Amino acid sequence: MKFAVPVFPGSNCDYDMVNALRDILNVPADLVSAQATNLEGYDAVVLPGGFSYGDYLRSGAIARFSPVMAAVKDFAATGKPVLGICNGFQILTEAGLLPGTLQANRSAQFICQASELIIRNSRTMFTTAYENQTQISLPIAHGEGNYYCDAQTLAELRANHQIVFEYVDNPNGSIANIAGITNRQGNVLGMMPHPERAVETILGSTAGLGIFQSLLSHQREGAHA
Amino acid sequence: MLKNIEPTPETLRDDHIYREWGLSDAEYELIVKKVLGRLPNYTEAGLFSGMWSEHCSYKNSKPVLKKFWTQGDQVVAGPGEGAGIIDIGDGQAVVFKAESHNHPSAIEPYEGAATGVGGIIRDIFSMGAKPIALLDSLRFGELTDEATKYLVSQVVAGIGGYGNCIGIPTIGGDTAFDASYQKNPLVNAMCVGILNQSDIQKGQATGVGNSVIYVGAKTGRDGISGASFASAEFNDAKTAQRSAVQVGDPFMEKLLMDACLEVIHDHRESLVGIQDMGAAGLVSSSAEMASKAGSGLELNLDLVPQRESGMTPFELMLSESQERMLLCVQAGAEKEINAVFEKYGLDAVTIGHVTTGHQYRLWHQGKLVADVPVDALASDAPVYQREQRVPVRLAQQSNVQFSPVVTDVTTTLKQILQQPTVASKRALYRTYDSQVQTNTVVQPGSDAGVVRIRQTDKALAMTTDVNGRYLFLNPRVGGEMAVAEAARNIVASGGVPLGITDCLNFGNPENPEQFYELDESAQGISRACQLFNTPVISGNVSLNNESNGQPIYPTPMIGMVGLIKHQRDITTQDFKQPGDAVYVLCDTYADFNGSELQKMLTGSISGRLFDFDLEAEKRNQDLLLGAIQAGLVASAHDAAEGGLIVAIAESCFGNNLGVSLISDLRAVEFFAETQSRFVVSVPQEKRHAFENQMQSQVTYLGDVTATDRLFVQTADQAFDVPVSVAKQLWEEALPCLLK
Amino acid sequence: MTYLAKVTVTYKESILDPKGEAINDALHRLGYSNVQSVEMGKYFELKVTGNGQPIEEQVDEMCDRLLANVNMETYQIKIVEVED
Amino acid sequence: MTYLAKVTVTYKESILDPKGEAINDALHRLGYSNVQSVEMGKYFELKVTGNGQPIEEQVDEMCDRLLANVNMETYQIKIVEVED
Ligand SMILES: Nc1ncnc2c1ncn2[C@@H]1O[C@H](COP(=O)(O)OP(=O)(O)O)[C@@H](O)[C@H]1O
Ligand SMILES: [Mg+2]
Repeated sequence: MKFAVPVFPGSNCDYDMVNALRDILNVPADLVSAQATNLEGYDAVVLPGGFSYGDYLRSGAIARFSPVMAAVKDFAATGKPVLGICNGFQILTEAGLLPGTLQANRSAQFICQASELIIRNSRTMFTTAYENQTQISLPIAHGEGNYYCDAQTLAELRANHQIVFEYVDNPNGSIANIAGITNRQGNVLGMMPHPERAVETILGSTAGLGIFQSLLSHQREGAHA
Repeated sequence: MLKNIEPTPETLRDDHIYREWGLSDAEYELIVKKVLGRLPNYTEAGLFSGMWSEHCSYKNSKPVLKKFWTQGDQVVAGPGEGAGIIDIGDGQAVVFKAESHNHPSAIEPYEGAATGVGGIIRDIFSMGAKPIALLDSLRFGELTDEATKYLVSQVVAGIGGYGNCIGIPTIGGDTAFDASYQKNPLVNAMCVGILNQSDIQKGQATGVGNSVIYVGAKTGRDGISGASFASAEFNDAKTAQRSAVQVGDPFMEKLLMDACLEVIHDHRESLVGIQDMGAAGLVSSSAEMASKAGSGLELNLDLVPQRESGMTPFELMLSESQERMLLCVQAGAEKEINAVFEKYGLDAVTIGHVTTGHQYRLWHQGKLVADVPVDALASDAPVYQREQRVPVRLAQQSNVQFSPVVTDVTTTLKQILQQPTVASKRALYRTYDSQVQTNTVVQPGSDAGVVRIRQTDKALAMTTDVNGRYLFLNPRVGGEMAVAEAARNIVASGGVPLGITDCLNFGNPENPEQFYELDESAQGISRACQLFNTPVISGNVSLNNESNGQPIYPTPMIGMVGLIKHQRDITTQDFKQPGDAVYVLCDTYADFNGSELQKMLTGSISGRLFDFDLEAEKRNQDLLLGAIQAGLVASAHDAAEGGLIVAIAESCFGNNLGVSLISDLRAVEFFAETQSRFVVSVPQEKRHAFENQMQSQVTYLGDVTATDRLFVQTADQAFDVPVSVAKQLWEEALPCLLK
Repeated sequence: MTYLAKVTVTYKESILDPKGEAINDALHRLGYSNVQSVEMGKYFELKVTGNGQPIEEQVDEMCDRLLANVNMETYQIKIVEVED
Repeated sequence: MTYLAKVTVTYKESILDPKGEAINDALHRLGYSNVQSVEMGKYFELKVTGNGQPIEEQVDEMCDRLLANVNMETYQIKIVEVED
């Protein structure tokens, strides 16, 4: 399984992601320029965290127009997995690949801390490694992670089991404690917490490994089917 | 615009215009008679004002800085370059430096703090190092008025805003509150980087004909004369100094950093030198690069990328627009270098070249607008031997140690945990991304921040420390204590102290009492550095920290980095297991002058500072480090503000564990601030080995418990409080005060 | 001809505005008890060269595509002519 | 009586506006080549209850003390009356 990690000017968790994939999970991963126009040969795309284009307008607003995002849209349309973490999640919502938006945290401050999450859907291709309704702890680090959508969208998210992660003590004011959602098809996941920061014991947690392991076994099963 | 009509050299002299820029009459005379042998024109006088400011020339502090201990086998580069470099083995080195942005932060706290961070990062990557961590050392007034609360929240937001965006984790710092900083906050930022020693860069411009390339943000009129401004006394009447404020652009700096590091790594043969544009912008970076190399330099100012129209040579040379770098590149290699920057979407423009001789020449619109000896700017600034005198308050100091009376020690403990200087700083540091780069092993909240070094078994510990109260009572011993405390934090984390950087935050050097404080504390720092084998490898001086004539406490911030040789040695302050034995290393005395308790009970600090034994300190640190390296220690925490009981309480908080302890000290002595002490916990099975190794310097107090109870029976009273209650008071004090 | 487009972008009414609330609180602490509410939005000034196409429409498109997120924000445009 | 104060805050001329520049570049990449420059500022809408004191002066003071930093920003105020 080969991962593409698009790098936007201002991305800063790009290396963290490829390091986690290559060094810890032993899977090939490439940094891909925001100018790239195709993602052929990749099995999964991970949009990393950071401050694309400084996040000066709204987070993710400018990055969504990068050439690589057109390629990501095509890629997602094929049903292959697309994962957006933190700024990646923000870009996915701005690009319309996921519903809703991410606003400034309710405290109006950046928050970096461990956050307790409940797995609300362990049947997605990103979460099979976790037990449903169990609690894990992943780091968050964002100033604009306050998820918002209108009531109808929220009802749809619920009806379609698109809510994947919920905060236990909602640090940023997200509607319905949402920390991560998928698209309707279930192959695009956006999440504010950083699984790539939780892949080594020395860094305090390995709870993030499950996301990548889920993807790897999804790929293996796909190959057998 | 009026600006375009520049005063003639004669007007400059007759109207003493240079005074507005901080040049004294004597300095002006020196330029006229000795340096140039003629009257300087407007631009030239401006160049001298910037380069001869305290910020660039250290004209007041040089004689003091000379006293610093800078030796050591580990030193690869000491003070002099952009940042100091220390060997950490395997061909690698650690690079670090600290920078103050006190005055800009007082005026525009968010941007002042942000650009302080941006500036210190440039110092690090211009050496060829990858920045791996940031720390911030902050001093504010009491949290009693809205203005101070606003200042705190904005400064912290600015530090986080820059570091978070550029993607360098902020992993430590220190924060304290005292009335003396009310109008003059201290905002010091430190950056740490690592490099392969083969990549070390110098800020030099050699080789006649080689090109000088300008990279990064365009030059605007922001921050003009910032260097002279940062060095001038700041008082209310001057709040109108508008042009000295800059806005930081961390997005631009990230591109600049990545591009410069790519040039350094992949275009080594083409790059001659690289330097950031900091204080006194273009003139300082270019003149220093030429002077260091013994070269001459010529710049064509028309080629400097400009954000505004009609900028004069004076403005172009002295602007402190942020996010700019200057490179010296082999003639012919310009295209190759520019291509790298282009890839990152950055402007790179050849604006001049290295010349024979030693003149510094600037051209603007076809005219030669400055022609001065380059060394006169960069290295021949006058140096002043300032007068010093023992401050009256020290001469008249009482010899009596404060003798507190505490009737209910548990209540006093609860109160002291809520003092802003003692209380948890989590509300501040949790707004900093402390994990980006995924190397942070110990985040803020323990004694030192720790990052591992990938592909090795090593890690680096880092901390910033100083207690201005101690220096206020005794600048020399307080200086020793600052270094000792930093070392204590490194050692408690499992590291061998390697070296220090500093920010010398002091008052007015022309005031003999304030200069005495600077000089004395430097001697204290130096002595401690020599004893701990932690040479000073870089630093920064910030003088004239006073508002309306009142100086701050003498506050030389010490930033220390230590090497943790094996990652298994990494130790934090939190108790780990119920049943572990709790020890205190080193004896406690009734040392209360300058303590948190004295401040809390009397509202101020006074009296002769208690004694301090540097040799004993060193012995204790060596003992603890030995025990940690022998794998005998579960947790270690130094006792600082608030004394032993605060250290014990903090050790309980991390993992919500209790303690049950007995001591023959009097209860009040648990608040004493005797130096050199650590609270250490040890697994039961290792007690014997630990006690043997510690040579009877430790006292066993009792055990860690699984209960929610902090219980300490002393010779008179007992501390008895639920850990959860104490923790809540400690954690909520600062957010509550900031509301 | 050169135009100056002044654009304000604010949250739709149903959307929480934490920054506005923080400022509201701060103003109260400063003693301005008669401030009922504060909304914080963005303000843009765009200098645009005329190119024969209706300038309003062009700016409207820029707002719709980039400057505002129409899921949660609304915008207002005012255009004035300026000297070049 | 209730008032709505509309305040725009922008940087002074000499100050770098990194946000404006990033947006300017983005608009160019989107094909709006006739955009010459973009400035990004803040916009506030304050609902204020009349208290007998001149409302302009009060809002001006709020801007000076909190909403803008006069060292690097300028502000403009427009006040309209609204129903409560
Ligand atoms: N401004 C700050 N930025 C980052 N971390 C901070 C800051 N202030 C305090 N801290 C962190 O809070 C913890 C306690 O700080 P302090 O009381 O100064 O520790 P110590 O007394 O051990 O030096 C440390 O981990 C320190 O790094
Ligand atoms: Mg400590």
